[in-house]
Amino acid sequence: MRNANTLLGAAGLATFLALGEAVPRLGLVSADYFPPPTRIAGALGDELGDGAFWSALRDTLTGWVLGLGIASGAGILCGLLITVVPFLRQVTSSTIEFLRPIPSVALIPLAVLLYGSELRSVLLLVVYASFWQVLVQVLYGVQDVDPVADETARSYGLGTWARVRHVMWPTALPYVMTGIRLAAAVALVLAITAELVIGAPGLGSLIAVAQSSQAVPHMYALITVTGVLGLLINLGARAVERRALAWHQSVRGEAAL
Amino acid sequence: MLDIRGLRKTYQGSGRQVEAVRDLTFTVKAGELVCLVGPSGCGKTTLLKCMGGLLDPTSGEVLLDGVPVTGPPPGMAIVFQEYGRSLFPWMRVAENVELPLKEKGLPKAKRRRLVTDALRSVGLPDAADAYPWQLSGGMQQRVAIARALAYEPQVLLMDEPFAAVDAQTRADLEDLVRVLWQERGITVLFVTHDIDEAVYLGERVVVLSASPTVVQDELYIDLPDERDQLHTRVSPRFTELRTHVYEQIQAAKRAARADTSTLSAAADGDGRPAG
Amino acid sequence: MLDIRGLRKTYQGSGRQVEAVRDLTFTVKAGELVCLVGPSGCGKTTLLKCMGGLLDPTSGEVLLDGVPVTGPPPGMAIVFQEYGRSLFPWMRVAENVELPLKEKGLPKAKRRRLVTDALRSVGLPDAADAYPWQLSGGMQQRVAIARALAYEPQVLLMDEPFAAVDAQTRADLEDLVRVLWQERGITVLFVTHDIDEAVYLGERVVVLSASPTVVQDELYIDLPDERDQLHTRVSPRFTELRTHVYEQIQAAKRAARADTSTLSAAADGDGRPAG
Amino acid sequence: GSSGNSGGSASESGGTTKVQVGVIPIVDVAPIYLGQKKGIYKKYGLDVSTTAAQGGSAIVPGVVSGQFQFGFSNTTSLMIAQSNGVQVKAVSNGVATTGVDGKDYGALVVKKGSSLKSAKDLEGKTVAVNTLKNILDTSVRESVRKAGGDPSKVKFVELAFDQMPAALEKGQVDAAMAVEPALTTILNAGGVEIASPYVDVAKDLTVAMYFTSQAYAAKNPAVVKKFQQATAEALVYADSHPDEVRDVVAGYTQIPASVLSKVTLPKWPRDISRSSVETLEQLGEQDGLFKTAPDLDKLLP
Amino acid sequence: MKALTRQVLFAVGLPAVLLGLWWAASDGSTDPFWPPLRTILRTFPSVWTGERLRSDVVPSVLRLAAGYALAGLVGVGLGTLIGSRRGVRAFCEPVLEFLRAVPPPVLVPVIMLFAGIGDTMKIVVIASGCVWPVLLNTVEGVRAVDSVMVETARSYHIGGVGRLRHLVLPAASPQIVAGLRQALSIGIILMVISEMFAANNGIGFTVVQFQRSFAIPDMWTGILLLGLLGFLLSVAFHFAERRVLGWYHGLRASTRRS
Ligand SMILES: Nc1ncnc2c1ncn2[C@@H]1O[C@H](COP(=O)(O)OP(=O)(O)OP(=O)(O)O)[C@@H](O)[C@H]1O
Ligand SMILES: Nc1ncnc2c1ncn2[C@@H]1O[C@H](COP(=O)(O)OP(=O)(O)OP(=O)(O)O)[C@@H](O)[C@H]1O
Ligand SMILES: [Mg+2]
Ligand SMILES: [Mg+2]
Repeated sequence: MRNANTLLGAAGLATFLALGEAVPRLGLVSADYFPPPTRIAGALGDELGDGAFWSALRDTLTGWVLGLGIASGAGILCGLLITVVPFLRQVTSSTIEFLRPIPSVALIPLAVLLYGSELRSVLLLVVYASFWQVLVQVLYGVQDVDPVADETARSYGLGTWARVRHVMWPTALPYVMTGIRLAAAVALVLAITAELVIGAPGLGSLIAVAQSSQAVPHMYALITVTGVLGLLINLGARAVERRALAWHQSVRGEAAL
Repeated sequence: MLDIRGLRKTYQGSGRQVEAVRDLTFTVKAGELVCLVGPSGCGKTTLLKCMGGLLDPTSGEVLLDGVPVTGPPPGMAIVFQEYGRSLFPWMRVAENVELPLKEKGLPKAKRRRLVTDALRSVGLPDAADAYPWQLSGGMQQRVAIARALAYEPQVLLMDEPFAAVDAQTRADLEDLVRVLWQERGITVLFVTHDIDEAVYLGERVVVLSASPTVVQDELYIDLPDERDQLHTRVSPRFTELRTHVYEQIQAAKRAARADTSTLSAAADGDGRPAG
Repeated sequence: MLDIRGLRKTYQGSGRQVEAVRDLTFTVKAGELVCLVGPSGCGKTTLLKCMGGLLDPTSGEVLLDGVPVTGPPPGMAIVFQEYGRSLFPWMRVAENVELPLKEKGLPKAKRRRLVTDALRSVGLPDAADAYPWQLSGGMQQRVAIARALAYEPQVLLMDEPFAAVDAQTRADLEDLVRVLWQERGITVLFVTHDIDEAVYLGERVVVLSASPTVVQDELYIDLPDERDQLHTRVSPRFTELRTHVYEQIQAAKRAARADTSTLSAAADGDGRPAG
Repeated sequence: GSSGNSGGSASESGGTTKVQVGVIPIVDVAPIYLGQKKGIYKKYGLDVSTTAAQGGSAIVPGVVSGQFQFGFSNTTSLMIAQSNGVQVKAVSNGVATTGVDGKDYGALVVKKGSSLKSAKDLEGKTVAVNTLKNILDTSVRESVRKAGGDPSKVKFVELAFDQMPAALEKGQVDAAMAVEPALTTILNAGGVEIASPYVDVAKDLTVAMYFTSQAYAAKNPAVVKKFQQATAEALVYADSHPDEVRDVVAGYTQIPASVLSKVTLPKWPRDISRSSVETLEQLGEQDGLFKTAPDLDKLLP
Repeated sequence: MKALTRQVLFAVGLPAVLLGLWWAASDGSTDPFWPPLRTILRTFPSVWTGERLRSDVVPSVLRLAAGYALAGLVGVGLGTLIGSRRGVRAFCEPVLEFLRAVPPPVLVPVIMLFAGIGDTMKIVVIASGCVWPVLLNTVEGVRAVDSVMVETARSYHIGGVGRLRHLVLPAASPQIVAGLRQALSIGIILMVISEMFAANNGIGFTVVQFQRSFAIPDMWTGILLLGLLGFLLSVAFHFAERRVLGWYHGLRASTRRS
């Protein structure tokens, strides 16, 4: 069954590539601005042979991993804390709603002022953007606790911490998984955007160079790399999910069919 | 031990206001086994939740050993009517049973013994590693019972705990409850719809009226303490008592029925769905 | 009408493999009312789901009017054992009952009449505007029954449909089912744990063995067609029949019990939780 | 990051001072890279390292907060910054127009076969520039004015240089003010130059400059002096060694070789042309770019 | 009435404290990039006058609304399809995950190739970012519909549209709403990003313009305005959610302590 899924996924990607090949070949857009995958592949080959590319990839991934880790940890922690202490929830909700839509791109000058074009600038933007994703999912997830399950826990004298651990957390987990998957992509997006604009080392700054150099296939090759990164991240998230949510309706239904 | 005084509960919300319980006053003494019967929707579950500190009464109070109950008191276990939803789907059966013991801080070896014993005593020695949703309805209900038993509570509140098991298992579980009650001296409040069960199990049966609920009748069950399925149920006194309870429930329903449209009318043939 | 032939169902997944049903073969004729009894966890729900086309059997087949059932056949209604979860919490009671009728394409006026009648016939004329989660367990179960009745099925599968209602309501609902069955000539398969109920309701009682399940016994109920709660239940033939069924179930369990640890042992005092 | 920050990551070790320069990875900053490569900065005791950012919005705050000691920015941006109270100080020339009409490194172009023949025809048309209210639209307006048109009738839209070729070809904009290498890409595709706006502003227009923060300049006059001298030498060297420039550009950009060999290189004169800056200031004032008039005496070295 | 005052107090309490802190911390600041809050607030009314509201705020909000609505439709529609068919999910997921990881700023030029440089492009950019939380949450919500309910619907022949309308969407709605909530703020962010390209009006455009021209206090007012906009939209969202998910909040609160 897993094999069938992999095959289907590969077929999906193949269709996508074929579409990408057809659009410029049919003359819908000029191949100069929208190179077909075959040409992108050539540029990608160039990049893969370049040491600068690999060190950029490492820089981007460092920013991504750190940023996502901090954001997820903080998001989950704050989310649980806010729901466990109702007072906090009431007090913070307006502030959260105010801060959330402030675009991280608008914070770029701020980040540069504080940390220049170092990793910490990137981290600031990454964490700021992906933190909200996790937080909101946690808040909605905890709200989803079945009242009967919660009552059961309370009647057996489970304390606050135990209820968080054994009731709230498992209920919220599917939401959290979605939140982390969202945050993972957002973190990648922001890491690359920050590098692109600020010039911190990483894939983003390579993209910026390719853009300003009119090296269109190289630019697309680098974009492809970010896409592939996203793909791999999702594969990882799915694997974790299959383990962590084996009991859940969404995963359970599939095993039985 | 458990004092219910002038308990009243009105549900509000989503445009509906229901006076579920109007005025309940009764007492359960320490070490007593009281059965609660009453028409469907009369407020038995509501009452149990108020006693368990899970629901705040609109007025009146519940006292445990003279102290008002404001939250779930320690040493009390509840078997919920919605057994399926009260088991955590993310934990295996054994983990579900073990969780409250862990929270109680029992050592691992003891926990394990309690879990195994409890599962065995409800006839599920092999289900320990299954997830609750892999079990049949009756098995799930028995897991919920096992969890309560393993907890070794002083007070045990059970809300129609045997509704989903077969007759034989039910009889066995009834005997199990009586044995545990006698041996451990725990206090048991047992909600059931089965009148025979109420009479067979209880030292006392409290009959509730239809909603808005008051106590319709209280009945002391003067059967011998040593009961068994074969002989007790055919004794003349048993039959008398069950007839009495049955009549009381009918009286309770009749009172309510006077002003609403009726169920028996349907059965008589004029209220059924057109077809 | 309904032919179950060599039905076998093995559940697999999450590291557990359970042979729920080993080999079931029996027939339900058109217009028959068959009651199904069997130990908890023996596979009654599984069987019902296979008949309703909701679950694919591992082997064997279910034929409806000679045609293999592959998906839910039209004109069949199921009352689920997990009544609470089978009601949609986002719909009010009346909407829950009405939904299948809407999907059937009935005109609005007729739908409304069917809904009102069905709710009245289960004794819930006032609950139409409530959400299911605002109702007590027994009331929820009756809503699920009302939904099935309003649907006007040819075949009605009921999985312990009266488990959560009080004795009086239960008696009324039993009579309701018999009246509907007689008037509409529908086919009814009724799962219950209450042996009296099985004998009182059924034309035939099928007793299943403990898991892995086969048919332990089939019993034709030769009570008069006109039954009533007062007289039928005290007739000597009724007592004979119920004793027979009871013995069969015990036999079924005994067979299973021989190789696993036992429930009655617990009741005897040596298998209960240590404490 | 307060403006009192003097050192940043600049540190002296064994006679050489480390300085960070914020640049944009385009042809214009080739002298810095060339100076690095040729050891010109080393000679003056400077250890220069560069950080490529996308534009002034990241470089100016970086310089002001002391993350960079020096930065590269166009002249108008610096004047705007100064007029808004951002304490910047130009230290050296950055890049200048070639001064040759029709052969500059930035030009106003239209697509192949366009009916627009001169800047005057732009009235009522849409012109792409990479940033609005900055040096490019100011220059284009001057071209329109010089060609006898009404600059207020021209519509401007913001578009990054790398998107100009596609937008022109698809007809999303009527003309574009493009610089190298986008300019060569457009010309390769058959585009036509209709004006050289930089040249129209001034034959020796100083388009961009290197700058530092006034705080840094006040605290480290010696370092600034060394940077000025070294950069001047690097500019002169670059101006006279176009082939080496192309080589070094190939290293820090990804401009395809076919394009790179054709790009028009800018001029890198040693000194800032104050008169051109003044012209630019007047034009900017006309266009309402400044809150208060910039103080050129304070800005220029 | 009292409850309302309480709510208002809670809503403004923390922001007031934070603003107070900001005010105090920034009051003596001479750093051009960190202007005192006093200056920012004084600038605010002069920047966001009636004229600017009309020429920048309204177009931005309209584009946001259009993009958000598009994302909602596509996200829920596609999500339902993907969530209910395992094959479709396996087929689409790699491509979607690929696209999801591409940063909007580099995606915009590609979108421009197809959608031009006008409002269509901006709406597509906004939608292309908002769609992910909606899509992912819908997929997960649809996958998690309770099995007993699914069986109920099947046995009563509630299929096709009826099944979607009466079972799948309501059952997934708590999670879909969570996604829509996320999308709202992402939408505002993308509104800004989309206006960084080929724009000549809009809040995002204006903020970036301020930033580039070093009108720093004006830029800060823009950031405040964005926060304010997000807050207002989220209040509106809150009321809409209370209506749509009335049953859900009632159910979840039904057995909590009153
Ligand atoms: N969450 C709720 N919101 C509103 N009304 C409720 C709620 N829970 C219960 N009720 C109402 O309160 C009344 C009593 O309900 P309760 O569950 O206590 O009855 P019960 O005696 O346990 O019935 P049953 O035997 O059917 O389980 C019913 O009329 C029910 O509709
Ligand atoms: N989804 C499932 N996955 C794995 N095993 C299952 C699943 N559903 C049921 N089983 C197993 O199949 C067997 C029969 O279950 P079923 O629900 O059919 O019993 P039942 O006769 O309805 O019992 P009860 O009277 O207790 O409801 C049980 O042993 C149960 O553990
Ligand atoms: Mg109840
Ligand atoms: Mg069952």
